[in-house]
Amino acid sequence: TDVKIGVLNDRSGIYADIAGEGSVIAAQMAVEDFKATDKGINVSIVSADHQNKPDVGSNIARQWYDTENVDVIADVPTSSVALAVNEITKEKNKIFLASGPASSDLTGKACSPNTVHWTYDTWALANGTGSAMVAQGGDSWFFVTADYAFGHALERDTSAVVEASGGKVLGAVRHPFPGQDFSSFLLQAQGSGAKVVGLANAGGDTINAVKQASEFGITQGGQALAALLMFINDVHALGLEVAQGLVLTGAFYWDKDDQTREFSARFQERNAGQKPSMIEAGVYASVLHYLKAVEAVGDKDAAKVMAKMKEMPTEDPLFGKGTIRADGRKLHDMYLFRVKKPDQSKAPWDYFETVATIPADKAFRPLAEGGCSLVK
Amino acid sequence: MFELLGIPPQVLFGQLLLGLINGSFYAVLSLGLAVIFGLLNIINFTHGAQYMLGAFGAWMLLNYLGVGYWWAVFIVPPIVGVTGIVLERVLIRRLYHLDHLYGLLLTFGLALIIVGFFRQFFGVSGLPYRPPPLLNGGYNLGFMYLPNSRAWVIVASLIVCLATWFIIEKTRLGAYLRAATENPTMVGAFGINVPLLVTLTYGFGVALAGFAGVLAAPIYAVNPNMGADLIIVVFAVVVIGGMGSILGSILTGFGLGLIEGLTRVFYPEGSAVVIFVIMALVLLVKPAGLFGRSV
Amino acid sequence: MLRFPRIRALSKPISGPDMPEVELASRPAAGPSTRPLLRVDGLQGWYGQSHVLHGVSFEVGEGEVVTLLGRNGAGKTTTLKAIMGILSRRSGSVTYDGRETIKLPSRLIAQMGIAYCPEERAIFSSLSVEENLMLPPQVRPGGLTVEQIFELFPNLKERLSSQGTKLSGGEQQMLAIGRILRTGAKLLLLDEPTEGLAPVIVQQIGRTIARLKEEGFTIVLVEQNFHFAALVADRHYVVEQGRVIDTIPNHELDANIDKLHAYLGV
Amino acid sequence: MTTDTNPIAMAAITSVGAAGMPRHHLAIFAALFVFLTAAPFLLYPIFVMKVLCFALFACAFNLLLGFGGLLSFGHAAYFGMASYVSAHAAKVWGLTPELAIIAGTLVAAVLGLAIGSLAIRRHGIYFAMVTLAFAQMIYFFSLQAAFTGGEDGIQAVPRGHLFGLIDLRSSEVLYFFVLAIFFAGILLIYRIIHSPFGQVLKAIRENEPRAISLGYRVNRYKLAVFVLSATLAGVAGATKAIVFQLASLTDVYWTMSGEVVLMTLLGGMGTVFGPIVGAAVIVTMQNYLARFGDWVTIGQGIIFVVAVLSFREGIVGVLAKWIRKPL
Amino acid sequence: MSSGAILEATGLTKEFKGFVAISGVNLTVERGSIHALIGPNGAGKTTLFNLLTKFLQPTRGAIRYQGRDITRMQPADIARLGLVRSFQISAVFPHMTALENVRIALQRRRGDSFDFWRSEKVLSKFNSEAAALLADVGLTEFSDTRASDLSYGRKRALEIATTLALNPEMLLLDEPMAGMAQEDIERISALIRRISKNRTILMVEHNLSVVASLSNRITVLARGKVLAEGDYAAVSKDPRVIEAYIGAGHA
Ligand SMILES: Nc1ncnc2c1ncn2[C@@H]1O[C@H](COP(=O)(O)OP(=O)(O)OP(=O)(O)O)[C@@H](O)[C@H]1O
Ligand SMILES: Nc1ncnc2c1ncn2[C@@H]1O[C@H](COP(=O)(O)OP(=O)(O)OP(=O)(O)O)[C@@H](O)[C@H]1O
Ligand SMILES: [Mg+2]
Ligand SMILES: [Mg+2]
Repeated sequence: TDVKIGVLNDRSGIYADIAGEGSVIAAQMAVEDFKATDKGINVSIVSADHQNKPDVGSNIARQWYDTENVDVIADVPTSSVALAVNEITKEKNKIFLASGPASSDLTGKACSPNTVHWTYDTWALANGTGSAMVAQGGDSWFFVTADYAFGHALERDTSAVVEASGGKVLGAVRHPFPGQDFSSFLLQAQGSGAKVVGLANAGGDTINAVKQASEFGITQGGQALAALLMFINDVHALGLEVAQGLVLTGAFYWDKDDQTREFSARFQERNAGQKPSMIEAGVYASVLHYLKAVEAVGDKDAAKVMAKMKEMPTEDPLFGKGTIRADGRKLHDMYLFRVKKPDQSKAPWDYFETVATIPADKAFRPLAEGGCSLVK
Repeated sequence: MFELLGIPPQVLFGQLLLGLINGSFYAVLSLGLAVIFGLLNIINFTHGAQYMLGAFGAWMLLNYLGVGYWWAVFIVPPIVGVTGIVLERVLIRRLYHLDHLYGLLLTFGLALIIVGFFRQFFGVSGLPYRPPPLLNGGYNLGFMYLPNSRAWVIVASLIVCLATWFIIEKTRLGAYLRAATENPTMVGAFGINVPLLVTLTYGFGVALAGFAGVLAAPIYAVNPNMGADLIIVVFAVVVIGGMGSILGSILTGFGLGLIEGLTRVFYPEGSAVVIFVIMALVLLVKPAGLFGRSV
Repeated sequence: MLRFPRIRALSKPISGPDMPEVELASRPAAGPSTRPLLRVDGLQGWYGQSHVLHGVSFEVGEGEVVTLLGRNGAGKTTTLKAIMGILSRRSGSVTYDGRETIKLPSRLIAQMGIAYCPEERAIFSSLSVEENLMLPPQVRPGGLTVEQIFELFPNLKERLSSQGTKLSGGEQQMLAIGRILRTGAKLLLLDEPTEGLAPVIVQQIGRTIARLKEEGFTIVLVEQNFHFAALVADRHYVVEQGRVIDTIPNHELDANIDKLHAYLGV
Repeated sequence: MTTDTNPIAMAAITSVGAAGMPRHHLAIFAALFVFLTAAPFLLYPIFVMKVLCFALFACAFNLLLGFGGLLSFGHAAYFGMASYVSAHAAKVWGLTPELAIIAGTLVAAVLGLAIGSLAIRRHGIYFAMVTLAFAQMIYFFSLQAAFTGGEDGIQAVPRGHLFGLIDLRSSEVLYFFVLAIFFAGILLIYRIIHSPFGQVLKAIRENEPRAISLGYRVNRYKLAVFVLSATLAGVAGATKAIVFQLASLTDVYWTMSGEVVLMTLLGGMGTVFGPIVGAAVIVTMQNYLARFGDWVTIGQGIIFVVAVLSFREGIVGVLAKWIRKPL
Repeated sequence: MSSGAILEATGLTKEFKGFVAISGVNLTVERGSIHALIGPNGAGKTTLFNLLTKFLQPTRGAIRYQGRDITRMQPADIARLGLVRSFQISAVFPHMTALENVRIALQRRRGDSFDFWRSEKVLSKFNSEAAALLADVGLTEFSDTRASDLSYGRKRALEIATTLALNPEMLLLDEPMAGMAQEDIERISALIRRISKNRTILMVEHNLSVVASLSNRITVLARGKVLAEGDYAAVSKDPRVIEAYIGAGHA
């Protein structure tokens, strides 16, 4: 069987470093590690830049499905683009392996029988950081929130978790998106006296906010800084000096065990010295699982392959054992990381210490709560 | 303890101070734009990219050559200025006899190219720039904790703005510049090398952008996209101040920083639009901006 | 028939009652009596596509005052601009002090010692009177001092700090002339220095030009005001359609008055 | 921009043929029609529809810049807002596609009227800046208003049934609907340019004080062309929402305003057909070079620079100069 | 010649930031006359014109046209009342043909042309009239030439034709002869005389022979004030006029 995988992501914008060329490399590595050709599956990979614009992304997706016989689209960071690709994939009856996007709507009100949401989602981030932080004693929160739907959703979900876990939310300030200067918002957060300052934003906003938080001595002043969506590459960009003490939730860390280290070393060699982000890891694992399903079915028919993917437990070196739920949610453990102090870090990319592990069954939104139409 | 509109005064002072610091960036950047527009009649859309170059310049000096921040403050702006001079000599020079529109489009294109290359080679998550020891830490002013890095921004930009204003308004060189703005042909006929003056002015305006970039490096992430959105705001500042007006751009830069700072306290959601609202209002009432000479 | 005011008919003998009493230089023959300082030969000039100068030729000796006369649009201003190097396209030959300048940019021409006072005065509005006055750099020693300029134009002294263009028209004209005297330029190109000025100011300018001549300046004067030209000049060149079509020494002016009327379409 | 400094002014169309259109224009329209009718069978229809939407947008923009002499730096506001409204109307209100497009267009027209009546009082760069300021306000509104879906935009917009009858889910059927809109749009623009109104517009662009002294109330004309341009930009945006089944922030962001300037400039401003060519080139570049990441941006930058330095008349403008006929 | 004032300005003053360009000017233009405005450069003639046609707003004073107060009206509305001006620097629509230039003015008769849906063919009905006007100013052979390609004098002629196309009751001409060759001057003088039959004309002109031969009445302006007024014979002998304008030593 010939299989064509399209890796659609951001190759020029703010997510290019966490899910750009690296995701393509991850997909290639999955194909190689799977030894697809030996198994009679001919895999080709194409890639494109959606520039974080939903119309560009949906145009490419359509064109891939309609004219280039692409069978499966992988990655797609940026929720707006992912939601568009999600719709098109459903319409065209293909498969979407969503590793990049954050929106939990993909397995909620926008859920689709053709989509697997692999790595993480906003609910899992909010839940991980919110509940684990409260459990660690961070029971009063102040949010610095990007003023648009994504930020609002993160703030809302995390607030709910914090309150459910017995903490309380002291307040929130909405900053314009994108922002560059966060000093006055951070000052307001500082003034609130909250134990945890939650950054409900992403990308450059988070990076700048963290940088300036260190400048204003937020963490030194005894407040904890929790980034609700952050990647290891962001920490790399910030440097430990600035990022130390920051708390964040993730699905993958390269230094977790021997298998992840082995993969990451190979990946790093091919990706200009960068360790894999959780998204790239998710691309690897999801492609691998897809290929296994194709092999098992012996055909690439979307419905059959999807059924197989959901039926078969997942197993890969990066996420270990897991399952895919009826709504398309891939379940695995999530982790609460804290960024190390510079003197604790022994090597480049030695950035995280694991504070808590959130078991797979607790890490993601319960099936019934998502409002997915596939769930009866 | 009295309160203003439900905000304790120390918080308000703190926010005003932060606004002023932000305004420092606006002032230095819009000053560069105003100088360039004043003499060359070019709306320099590359300014954001040149600001970014300043930050990257500081980063490269530190990471490739081990040259620290304090040296960078003096070395980088001239280097960025020289890149501007090259652009002016090779490309921009050909557009002086044309409508503003073309200068704007050319520099817009240049900005795309420069930013594109930096994104290609440095990625977009940004690079860390470690501030020098002197800028770490800060003062407790009572009403707020003022990081040294911010205090330095305000001092440095005030010095640069005042120096620029002084040079342009009070010196002989400044008189040449102002005269050449009005009538370059006549100034040339007095024996003054106007093309050189123009080139140096562009270089100087660009160097100001580079300087702002160096100031920004320890504060904001060093990122190829750092100038892209800022530039639109800075344009608004220049237009509000009155295109080409030196004093106008400085005062408006600081002033709008303050107003933006206040908005962040009272209506944070609106802080990104407030400058545009002000721009629309100002232009409808004062067509040439607050300090602009009416045409 | 009267044509007015730019070209004044010459219906009376030259010396009008309202004209200043100036020591006029000895009247030379056609062509410079002294060492030629400026030589213009076959000068051509264009504005964009339109060809305006078609071969202007004339000569000015050191210390002489000559005028260019001609109708509106004859190319007088353009000739001065071409000499000064601020006409974008020009060809032919202009030598100053024996050096060819046709290919030089205007700033180098200025630095050789030529200064131009334009028709429209070009006072800078963003500069104060003082800044305007001090603006042109000195190109060589020997220019007038500021004190000497104030002596010539006392009005300026009182208004040093006001904005350049706030001056009255006459004062602006004084400023425009004054500022090039400081530079040490030996050859002055004055384009209609009397235009739009009240007669009393015209008289003052006339006295000034005579003084400058005494001080050894060489002057090319474009003038519509014929009366005035006759009082100060050694020689008149008649420009028509971008050429010099005739030369009239000042002392032969009376004899040639009808011819001149014809040239000027009076 | 003011007219006398505008180096690319349209040449007068002197010989008007029997059909009210010079013969070579008639021929170009016919060729365009034939080509576009065949296009969905030769090219990827969605791609062609994208080109058509942007071409109409660029033509609408060019009506204002090239023929009205007004450089708006905020045309994304009308394009994007119309696309939101049309998407919302189709998805939430369940309107048929033509009604959804009309709804979007109307909103763009009203917006154009509101912003235009303030902006036209300013000239040149200040006009551009006022339009930009308002467009930024619209952008922030779109980012925050509930109905736009913020970052996610309005997704999964149904294409619906045209007039409640014809199913538009097939891309080919949709294509001809879009083609009809496109042609209606550019023919209307062509007619506007060559109407008595267009003549006055041209006169204003060429010499505003003179037009005033002849008794024309120029601000009303400027406002009228501003509103027309905004409305047509709205048609393009509203249609795009139906085609792509989504409306997003991209369409209201200032870079979109910049892109439409690029398309118009590249194709040839003040020409009838230039913006169509410009839009086709840019959209093709974005589409087919998408995999090259940043090199697309760099390439666009280079096009800007080269176009400004060496062919300011734009592609069609240069052609027109060669054949010595206005295009 | 019907008489009575058609245009009356009283106490007209214009200040530019501390500079008084026009100060307390009273001007009455008789219906049907050709009235000339002369004065040295910078006397305020163009400024006065701009005030009368509302391109500038007077600081003080009132303007009445046909008995109506027009002091606060907009320039386009003034033109609509039949008071039309030409410009000192030539004002044509450069990229339109001569015919189209004139037609733009004729088109005004249709009222406001907001009919963007109509073909410009509806304008062809004005072609013959436009051609006739071009013939009047001697531009017949240039009717398809773009205005920018016309020589300076012909541009002026075109401007006059365009102005006449509005069939104004009163014409304000700012230096109509400036830059014209002698033969053009004579032709335009004849034209002005001809069209003045049932119109009122106010013109600024530096060419004294034209002023002498055409005008019924002359107002001399100097330093923003009326220096003298009367017919040519009277004005040209006024010593103040000779001093401020004509100059001593001239007849
Ligand atoms: N900037 C210009 N562009 C094109 N043509 C010009 C320009 N300036 C002058 N001309 C033309 O060049 C010719 C000569 O002009 P010039 O100014 O030299 O005349 P002049 O003799 O100084 O006349 P005047 O007495 O009016 O000052 C005229 O026909 C004029 O129309
Ligand atoms: N916008 C303005 N701002 C300031 N001063 C002005 C303005 N317009 C004109 N003036 C001044 O008003 C005076 C009268 O100018 P105006 O143009 O009316 O003169 P004019 O009589 O038409 O002269 P000319 O014969 O040269 O055309 C001049 O001194 C001029 O400098
Ligand atoms: Mg002249
Ligand atoms: Mg005048």
